[in-house]
Amino acid sequence: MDLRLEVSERGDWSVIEVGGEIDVATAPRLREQLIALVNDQRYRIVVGLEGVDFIDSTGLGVLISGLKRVRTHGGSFALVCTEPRILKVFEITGLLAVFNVCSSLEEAVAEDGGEGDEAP
Amino acid sequence: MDLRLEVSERGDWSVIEVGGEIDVATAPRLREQLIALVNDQRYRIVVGLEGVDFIDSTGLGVLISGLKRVRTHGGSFALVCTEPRILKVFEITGLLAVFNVCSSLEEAVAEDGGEGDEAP
Amino acid sequence: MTDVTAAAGDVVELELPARPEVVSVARLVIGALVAVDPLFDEERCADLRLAVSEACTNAIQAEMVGRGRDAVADPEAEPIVMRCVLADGQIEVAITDHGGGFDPSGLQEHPEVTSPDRLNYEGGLGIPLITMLADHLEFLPTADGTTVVMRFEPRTPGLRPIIGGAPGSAGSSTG
Amino acid sequence: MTDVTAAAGDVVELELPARPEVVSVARLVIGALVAVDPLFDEERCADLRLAVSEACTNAIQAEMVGRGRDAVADPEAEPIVMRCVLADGQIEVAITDHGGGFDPSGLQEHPEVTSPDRLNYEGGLGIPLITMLADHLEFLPTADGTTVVMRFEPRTPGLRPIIGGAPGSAGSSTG
Ligand SMILES: Nc1ncnc2c1ncn2[C@@H]1O[C@H](COP(=O)(O)OP(=O)(O)O)[C@@H](O)[C@H]1O
Ligand SMILES: Nc1ncnc2c1ncn2[C@@H]1O[C@H](COP(=O)(O)OP(=O)(O)O)[C@@H](O)[C@H]1O
Repeated sequence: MDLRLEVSERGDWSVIEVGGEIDVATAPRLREQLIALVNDQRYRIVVGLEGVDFIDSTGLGVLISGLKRVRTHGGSFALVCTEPRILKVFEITGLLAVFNVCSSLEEAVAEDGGEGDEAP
Repeated sequence: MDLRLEVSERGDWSVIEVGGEIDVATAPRLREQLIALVNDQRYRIVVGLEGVDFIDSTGLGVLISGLKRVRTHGGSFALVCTEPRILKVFEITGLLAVFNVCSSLEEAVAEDGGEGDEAP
Repeated sequence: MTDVTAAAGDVVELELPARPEVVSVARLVIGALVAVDPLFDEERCADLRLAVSEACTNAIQAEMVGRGRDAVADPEAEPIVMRCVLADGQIEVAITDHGGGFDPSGLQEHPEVTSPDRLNYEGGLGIPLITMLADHLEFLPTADGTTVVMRFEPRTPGLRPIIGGAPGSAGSSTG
Repeated sequence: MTDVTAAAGDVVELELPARPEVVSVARLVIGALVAVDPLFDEERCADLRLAVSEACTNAIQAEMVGRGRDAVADPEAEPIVMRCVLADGQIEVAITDHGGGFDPSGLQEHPEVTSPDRLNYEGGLGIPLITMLADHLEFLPTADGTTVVMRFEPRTPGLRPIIGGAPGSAGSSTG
């Protein structure tokens, strides 16, 4: 039941720091936050998962939809995650190869936006 | 299921630092520890409850039996507890007036052992 | 996102083997349920965890083999059941055992807690604690055991017993 | 003090209203049960929490009104039940719903997770995850729903999938 979201700006990146558990009950709030940013024309988004204790497929689905929305606008989408327990969920679903998973916020916002190249 | 016990000496006091939850499943270990100290002729005992997240009547019962055992030998028995959640359990049972509840280990071991006076 | 009205009439039921090790699971469940309800604050949540722990302990002990410290879990014992109903801003918890029942009005009287004699009794604090913590308490006899029904209201801060009690009672030693 | 053999055949059953808010309670309970068993380490405990979360989510969603993001809890829905059995060093978890059932062999095929097309599908990861985490998985149709049976063995460290995966796969971007 417990999800914390903290949004800030870092250069031209928007950063959502997530804390707590991302599941079917709480993921809608993360989805709404992502949609709100894209509606504000924020197309470079980092989602910080360092404070996340749990994520399931509903949470992964929301991140996938975030990546998709941002790509549609030629933007960039990155995750920050170093916790083995959480990385494992990305790993076994194969999503480690889909997301740009960084080991720090600095690394994420240092990206030169190369991701945008591929957008339609 | 989680109880941690750490025993040390402090002058002529034996100190049991307790962590975790004291309930019907875990209290027997605390009881055994108290009995072992008394069997070793350690009659000045402080039980530190600062790391305790939960205590119920089984835990209170074990502390009562510890106090009794120590008194039988003219010794001293003190508790260290400042956490309102735990103090409340002593308070509503009336046991705050029975135990010597100190707010620090220093305060507990500074006692001059006056408690022993009353022993049979 | 939590729809409080949707919680009206919600029932959560937990069936546990009659072993001391699982009382912590009952506490976890009631704690998680109460934490979701914004009407119940952290202190009241702790009250519920304690009352549930006491009632489950009694239910389990009633089904164990032997008495007191030497009692051991009976692998053949029937499970105990905790049933929680969240409705009308109250929480009702019923705990059912198959421990043969008892007469709540015939409980052993213990000496006053402040009397030196009281030290001769380790037990007997569970039901008094439940009585103080619950807004309503009932023992219903069943065919082969007991159902303890406890009801809890969220308490307004003003009505709470003050932690630390009357001046002079906190931290005083009887020694 | 924990007698592991005493846990053989122990059953814990949890009945929950079919609302998304209670999936966390199911995770708490399985986590607490597994934590007691010294055979299951922390990583395996996390596996069980995830698999249980996925199965409960599916059970609850099957009983909700509407589909996808717009689905809402049905106050009249029947509860879902999680039944955990600890026996022979294994843990079996069965989750039963009354959501009308489905054909597990007829699930929509999704594009490969690495294909750009996959981004068009938010869902469809739950059952694949359970399949990977559980040592045994079965969907049993009931009169008005489904019972998902999952069995978990404690895994020896050597057999575990290595976190981070094959060289080069970790942290790489498709961008
Ligand atoms: N569910 C129950 N079934 C049978 N006997 C019970 C039950 N609950 C309480 N009792 C009886 O009431 C007595 C007092 O209970 P309690 O106040 O909790 O103290 P304690 O359990 O420490 O003795 C118990 O010793 C037991 O004999
Ligand atoms: N217990 C269930 N009852 C009915 N349908 C189910 C159940 N579990 C799974 N399903 C169906 O299988 C589909 C795939 O499930 P899953 O892999 O968990 O992905 P998702 O739930 O994200 O769609 C679901 O969309 C649903 O249609």
